[in-house]
Amino acid sequence: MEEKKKKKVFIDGPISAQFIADSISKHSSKKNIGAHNIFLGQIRQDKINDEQVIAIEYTCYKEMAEPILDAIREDCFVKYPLTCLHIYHSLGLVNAGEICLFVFTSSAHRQAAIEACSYLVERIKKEVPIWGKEILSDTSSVWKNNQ
Amino acid sequence: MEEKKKKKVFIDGPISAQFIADSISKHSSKKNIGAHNIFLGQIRQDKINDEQVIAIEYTCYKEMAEPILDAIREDCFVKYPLTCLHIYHSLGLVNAGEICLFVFTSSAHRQAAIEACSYLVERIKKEVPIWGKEILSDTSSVWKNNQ
Amino acid sequence: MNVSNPIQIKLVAFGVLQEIIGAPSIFISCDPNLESCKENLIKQYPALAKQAIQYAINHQLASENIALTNGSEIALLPPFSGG
Amino acid sequence: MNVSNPIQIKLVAFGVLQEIIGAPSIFISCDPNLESCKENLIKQYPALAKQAIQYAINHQLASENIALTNGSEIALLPPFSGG
Repeated sequence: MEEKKKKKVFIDGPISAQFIADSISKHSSKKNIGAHNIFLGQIRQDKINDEQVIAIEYTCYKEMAEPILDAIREDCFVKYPLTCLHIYHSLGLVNAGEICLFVFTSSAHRQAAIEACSYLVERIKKEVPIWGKEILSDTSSVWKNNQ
Repeated sequence: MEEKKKKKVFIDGPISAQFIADSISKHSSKKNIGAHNIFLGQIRQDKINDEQVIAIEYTCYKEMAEPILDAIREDCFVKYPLTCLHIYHSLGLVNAGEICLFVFTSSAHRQAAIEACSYLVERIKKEVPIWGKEILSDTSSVWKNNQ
Repeated sequence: MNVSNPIQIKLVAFGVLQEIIGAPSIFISCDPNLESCKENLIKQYPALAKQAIQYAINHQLASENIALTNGSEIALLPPFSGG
Repeated sequence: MNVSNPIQIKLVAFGVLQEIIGAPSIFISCDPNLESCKENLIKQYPALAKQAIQYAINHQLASENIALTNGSEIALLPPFSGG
């Protein structure tokens, strides 16, 4: 139940591999877990108008995003038998090659963790008011468009 | 193409969070990656005959497992547009709460990484000659049975 | 008689819509319902007409015309692009 | 005339089957085909009869009777339980 409480999601800048490792380590004491699934979003160095994306700058409407994230989390616990779930999203600048999204689900058996993780990723991308501005190598910028 | 070559899979003992972090970090230079998916198997402290599972001891038929893993990897690259994939499995003793399986897929867009990762997990569990002996708290043991 | 007294609302805007409005938030006067407010905004910022916009009232998506009260927070949200 | 000269093969066994055989690998003599070899094994280790076993010849799963040659490696594989 404690897992369902409001939790910190937004992280200033990129999500480090060390942060992910620490998050994994914390679960070694939960001995009813048999499977973890992790999704990581990494900034791609796409080409736009012949210029390379060198970073994405993320902003969000926090007052609206947080209750939506809480609702997504609640729905996910109802839908899947999870031990715990964690969602982290960057705000501010994240360079190409760095991690901007970290979704982490754990369950006794693999199916729940695997399905819950992509369920969360889809809902986060679709429903959470976050915007990415792609910063190009010529310092111009383009608002990102999720397909 | 280099990714498709024979790679080290088997790791003595548990897979550490630090090993996973290092593996993630190595991908920050691959700037065509937009999504990573990671599956981790963790040893559950199940109860069997009123005794707790305190560890699993893994053995494998390496000469047969390695070509099968190569074939699974090949098939996966044919089936999904991946940037790279990595499979690590423990041999020997892994205690409850520790990680014994690490499957890591990366692609430009999320669908390929997500689908390829569970494709790999299913095939590894079903096709690779690996056996787990569950060590119980009274020092007896039970050969594990994948459902 | 659809005469109503104008109210004062807080408008917040994000992404490309913030660039069009020229500020993260402004206070505006409008009639106390969402449709009138939208019309006013488009009159004042014609570039909004070409944009895909979702509206939120007090942090809740508003998919139809709803009543606004003094001090409501209206958010102009371009398509989300998190992740 | 289905008389054939016995050959020498290497038998490897894993998991619970290794416990039944009593060793990771042994050398045995048998007729040069998988079915005869299986029959011999079950005669020698009756506990094998109750086990789910897959056979591999020279690291390849063998789902039907196949010919064996001198020095073949036959593996007795209990159900896999990796991951």
